[in-house]
Amino acid sequence: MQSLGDAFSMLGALDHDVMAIAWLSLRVSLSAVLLGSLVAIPLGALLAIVTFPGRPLVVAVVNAFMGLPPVLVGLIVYLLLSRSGPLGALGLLFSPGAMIVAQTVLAIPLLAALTRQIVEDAHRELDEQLRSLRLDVWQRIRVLVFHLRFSLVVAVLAAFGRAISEVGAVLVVGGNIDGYTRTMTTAISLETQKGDLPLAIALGILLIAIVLVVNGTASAMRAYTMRLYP
Amino acid sequence: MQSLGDAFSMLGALDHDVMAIAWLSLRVSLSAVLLGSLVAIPLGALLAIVTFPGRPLVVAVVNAFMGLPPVLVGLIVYLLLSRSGPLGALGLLFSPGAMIVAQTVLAIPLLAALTRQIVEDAHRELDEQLRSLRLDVWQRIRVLVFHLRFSLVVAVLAAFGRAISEVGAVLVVGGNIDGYTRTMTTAISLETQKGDLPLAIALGILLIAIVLVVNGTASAMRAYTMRLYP
Amino acid sequence: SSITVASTTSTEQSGLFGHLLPRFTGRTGIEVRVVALGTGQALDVGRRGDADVVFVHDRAAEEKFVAEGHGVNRVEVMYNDFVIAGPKSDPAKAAGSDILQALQRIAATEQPFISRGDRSGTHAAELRYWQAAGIDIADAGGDWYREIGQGMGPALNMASASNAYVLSDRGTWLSFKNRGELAILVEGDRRLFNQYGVMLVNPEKHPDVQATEGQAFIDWLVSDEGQQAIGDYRIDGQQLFFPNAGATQISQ
Amino acid sequence: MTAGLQIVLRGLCFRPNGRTVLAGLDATITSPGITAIIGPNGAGKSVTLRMIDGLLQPDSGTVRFGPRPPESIRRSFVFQRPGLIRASVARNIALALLPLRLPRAEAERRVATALARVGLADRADDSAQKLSGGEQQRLALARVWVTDPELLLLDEPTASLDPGATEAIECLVHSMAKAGTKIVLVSHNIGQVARLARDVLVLCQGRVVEHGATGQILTMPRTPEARAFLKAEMPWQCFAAAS
Amino acid sequence: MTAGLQIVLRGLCFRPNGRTVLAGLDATITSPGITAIIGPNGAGKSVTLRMIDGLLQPDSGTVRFGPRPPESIRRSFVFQRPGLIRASVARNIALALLPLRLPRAEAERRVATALARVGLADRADDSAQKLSGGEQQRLALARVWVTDPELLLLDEPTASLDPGATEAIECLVHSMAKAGTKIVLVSHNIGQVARLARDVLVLCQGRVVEHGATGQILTMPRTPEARAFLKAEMPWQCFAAAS
Ligand SMILES: Nc1ncnc2c1ncn2[C@@H]1O[C@H](COP(=O)(O)OP(=O)(O)OP(=O)(O)O)[C@@H](O)[C@H]1O
Ligand SMILES: Nc1ncnc2c1ncn2[C@@H]1O[C@H](COP(=O)(O)OP(=O)(O)OP(=O)(O)O)[C@@H](O)[C@H]1O
Ligand SMILES: [Mg+2]
Ligand SMILES: [Mg+2]
Repeated sequence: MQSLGDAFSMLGALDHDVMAIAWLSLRVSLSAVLLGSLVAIPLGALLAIVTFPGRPLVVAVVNAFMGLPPVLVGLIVYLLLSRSGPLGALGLLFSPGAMIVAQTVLAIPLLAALTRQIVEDAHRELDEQLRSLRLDVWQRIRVLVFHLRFSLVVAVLAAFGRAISEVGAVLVVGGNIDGYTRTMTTAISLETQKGDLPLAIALGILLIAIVLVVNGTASAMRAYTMRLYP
Repeated sequence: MQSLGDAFSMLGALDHDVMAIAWLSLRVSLSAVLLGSLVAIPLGALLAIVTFPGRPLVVAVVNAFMGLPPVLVGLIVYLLLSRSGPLGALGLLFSPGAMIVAQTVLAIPLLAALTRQIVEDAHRELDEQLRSLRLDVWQRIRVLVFHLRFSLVVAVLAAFGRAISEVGAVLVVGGNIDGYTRTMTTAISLETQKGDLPLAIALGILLIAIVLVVNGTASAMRAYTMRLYP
Repeated sequence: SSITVASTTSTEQSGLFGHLLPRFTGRTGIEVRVVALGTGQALDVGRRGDADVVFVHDRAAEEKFVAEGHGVNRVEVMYNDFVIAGPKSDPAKAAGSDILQALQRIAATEQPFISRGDRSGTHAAELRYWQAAGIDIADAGGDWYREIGQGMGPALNMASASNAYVLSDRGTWLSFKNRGELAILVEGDRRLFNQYGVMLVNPEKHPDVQATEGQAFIDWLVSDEGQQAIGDYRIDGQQLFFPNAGATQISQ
Repeated sequence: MTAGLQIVLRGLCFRPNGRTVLAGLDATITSPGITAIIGPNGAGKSVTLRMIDGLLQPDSGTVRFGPRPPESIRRSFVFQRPGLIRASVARNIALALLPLRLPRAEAERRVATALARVGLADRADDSAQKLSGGEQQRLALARVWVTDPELLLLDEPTASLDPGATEAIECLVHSMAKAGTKIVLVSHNIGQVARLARDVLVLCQGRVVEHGATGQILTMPRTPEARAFLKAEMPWQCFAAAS
Repeated sequence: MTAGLQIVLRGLCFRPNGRTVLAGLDATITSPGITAIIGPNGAGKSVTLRMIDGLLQPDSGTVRFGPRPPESIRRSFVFQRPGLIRASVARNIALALLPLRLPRAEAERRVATALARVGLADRADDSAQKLSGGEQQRLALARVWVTDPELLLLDEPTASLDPGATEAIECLVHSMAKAGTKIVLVSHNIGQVARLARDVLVLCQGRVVEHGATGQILTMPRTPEARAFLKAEMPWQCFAAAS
């Protein structure tokens, strides 16, 4: 593709706008993953260590929710945040806040399901030890999450990947408003619809570059702290 | 929402079409995950057990590719399969085959990154044992994947969730052609654009129900075979 | 202060809002946030009170919207026109200025035709033209007629990738970059005119609606300054939209 | 107070997947000090200790502590394979103090004391998972001592310790027992059992085949199983017969 | 042929994260039969075995096998903690046969023989991870024997075995050594070392402090470290000094 070069120079020219859009994408998805982690990691760990009659069913449901279609999540969040919906008074619809809410909902099942598996695997070895130390459930969760801090990074990164790459939910609840809720993915979609495929691909590559920087940073931090406890 | 009931009865009336769409979604995503697993699980396991100078970088790149935007993947596959593209001769564009290709590309990084982490965690315990038995790399991979067969199910389910819920890639390469490449997610998108939110949500709930059945089946099979090796 | 306008993808993608809004905001200080959606979805957003102003192009649906009390005071702002784009080689020999004849030829030769199939204003117009041409599209059979259920851009993308005919609004066509072998084959038929209307979401139903600011936007659009700005917008020297506020209704 | 701690096991059965591991095990442990459990591999010693601790529920039968409710007894367990988290040695020991919610300084003081006691003081900040086999077992011992238990369950605590460490640990266990801690010790080291235990249970195939004073059991076992085990003959016959 | 297997360790150093584990370890093992390595916890015995096997690369120094290239020597290793996969006992043993690419029937025959040898024949289809501590160690022993190694490295192979199993394993190890397998045995059981080993290396703080015939070392050690270790005194002094 000869015009990809042009597209990149176009990106360069648009730099102010493009940077703002990239920064919004990053801000929204990082917030969603942070919020999601606070909820889903303890929850996933809890599900890994408790036993109760319906447990396999709950596990299957959490796993299944990894397949929540972003558009559906978008629609449901939309109906909740709509002025005529139950949370309409918050005035969040078509704002970055709404996008954070929608992406948090998408991130939670992925984080919870992956955390559950990773904790469950380690728990098989540590269960009796931790119970014999008379740790209560929350203490055991804290210890297991700490024990697995390096492994859980991958769950967080998977959730971040899902959040920053999805377009269905942010489009519905954010509205792709120029200069306000336009993210990298909605911009890519828009350029694709305009038939400007080189620009769309250039934006896509920029997005992947941003994701690479985030992942590279996470990897480096992980490697640095892991050094001590191989 | 009072009209959701209507929407479901509409689904019931449309049952033939809706069933065909649901079956296409399922067929495409299961094929993509199967193909993706054949490539990505051995690859992820390989990455978990080998050491080489650029390894942390490769890990970061694989992790980052979990955040490949579906639309970008769609566009690239589109350009490859387009009549004027390098693989145009296959005539795959705007066909279910093209959708399988695009979803496979999306599934691979997620499968590989999660497999890498899960294998890496188990490998720490088993590495010396397996090397001392003089197993070669591929034998070690086979043994580790077998050892972790119950844990890797979650990676496969995550990839399935990603594939069946995404809309950006199938839309671009499949084209949402009625009766041919219309999937559940593109149908949901369409109904949303038409402003028929109840029908869109009903379709979304049907999709989630299908995903639940798949996950429930996987869970039950896993639980049944795991019983012997707790 | 800021208002939210629900509009169509074609208007947004043509770049018209990028041209108009800075002028409006410069004059009034009101910031406008445009949510570009399918016409059906745009009206639905208005119906729920999530936008202050709706700016779309499907007269029948707009009038229903007002009649049901969701909107007040529909005013006509501008029109543009539809064109049929198709492969330069024109295997159906559809080129000309008669839309009905063109469709009949496409159907007769069963050349591939891409329909948006998304119940948008453009899709509604297309269905009207088929009906007027005496072709029952539901019965057409064969796989030459493809409903893709997507917006204008994707329909053009697919037509360009598969050398098919497609009905497009001129604005989207002019700003569309991936034309491939496509060219305009049919244009100029008065029946192809496409009227845009704007209306305020009913503040009595939805107290959160910014009625004053929304009305200011509508007033500006139909003011001389707004109409002038619409008429000034061009791509490659071609005018995309023709202001006609206050003019008598354009026959369809 | 703890001198009177009773452990009463009644009809303990455990049959995972249809295999009989415990086949109605009965025992009443009333003596203070150290009670040893010996028996061949797979006899059910570790399973029995787990049931005393409450980590494992029997399929039938009961574990009682005389009149006292099980929750009221501060128990600690040293496993055959200590469970270690991916953290420093000190942090692994501090785990045991979490339930006490001590002030940080007090917790650190206790950890340091325990580490010194097992000769790991200079390893406090090293990765626990990189300790040698014997060092890990010392860590596990330090971990239970910080909590000052009333009942201590030891599953082969000196199996991978060097002779010096074994002797030191035996000293420590002995002094804890003298200070009033009830100790149940599983060991394959008959010499160790002779040195430490006041009474001995001999387990074979999920049953107590003999229970009595150490001297008597080790020198003149009454049952043929106990005799065979102590002459180091039984297990292979046992397994040969089973196969 | 194997009677002449030489193991020559020259200046082995290992300093992970700045800690000195091996401090220039030198040893030449030429005797046939069983060589024991003894020493306090953390002396570097397991690390040395790993280096002989090639699982760990020294930071400096070399491991040689006389004139023979290391790849040509069939080695097997029994770890302090056996690595088990989530599968049946039989399948865990079959792992060791994968590199030989035997026909299935032959592999199954060998697995069955090995299981019978360690008294686990009736456990072939049980989950390996649910075996008792001692049973897991038997499994690990069965696993190395199926491959008929030329050099066998044993890291405390009987630490959690009952006295009968210990005796049986000792017999088996002894007969393998007589049949020509070179065996390097790490053990804290001085009695076992006396019964089995022809020569003994005493390790302390990453160095060989003494190397000689078993009888001589165990009864009249020449160096103060070896003397202290054998009197079961050293380690605690060692650690106390270090702390
Ligand atoms: N959850 C379980 N499922 C199946 N079998 C089990 C389970 N737990 C224990 N067993 C079996 O029960 C038997 C007794 O196990 P236990 O660990 O109590 O033996 P032990 O007397 O401690 O032996 P050792 O001296 O080898 O440690 C073993 O054969 C073991 O395989
Ligand atoms: N990879 C590593 N990183 C850091 N320290 C290590 C590593 N491997 C071993 N060590 C340290 O080296 C020392 C020697 O370990 P090794 O396992 O060889 O001891 P050992 O002689 O086998 O002791 P034991 O009798 O307790 O098994 C230990 O203190 C251990 O903590
Ligand atoms: Mg045991
Ligand atoms: Mg060791």
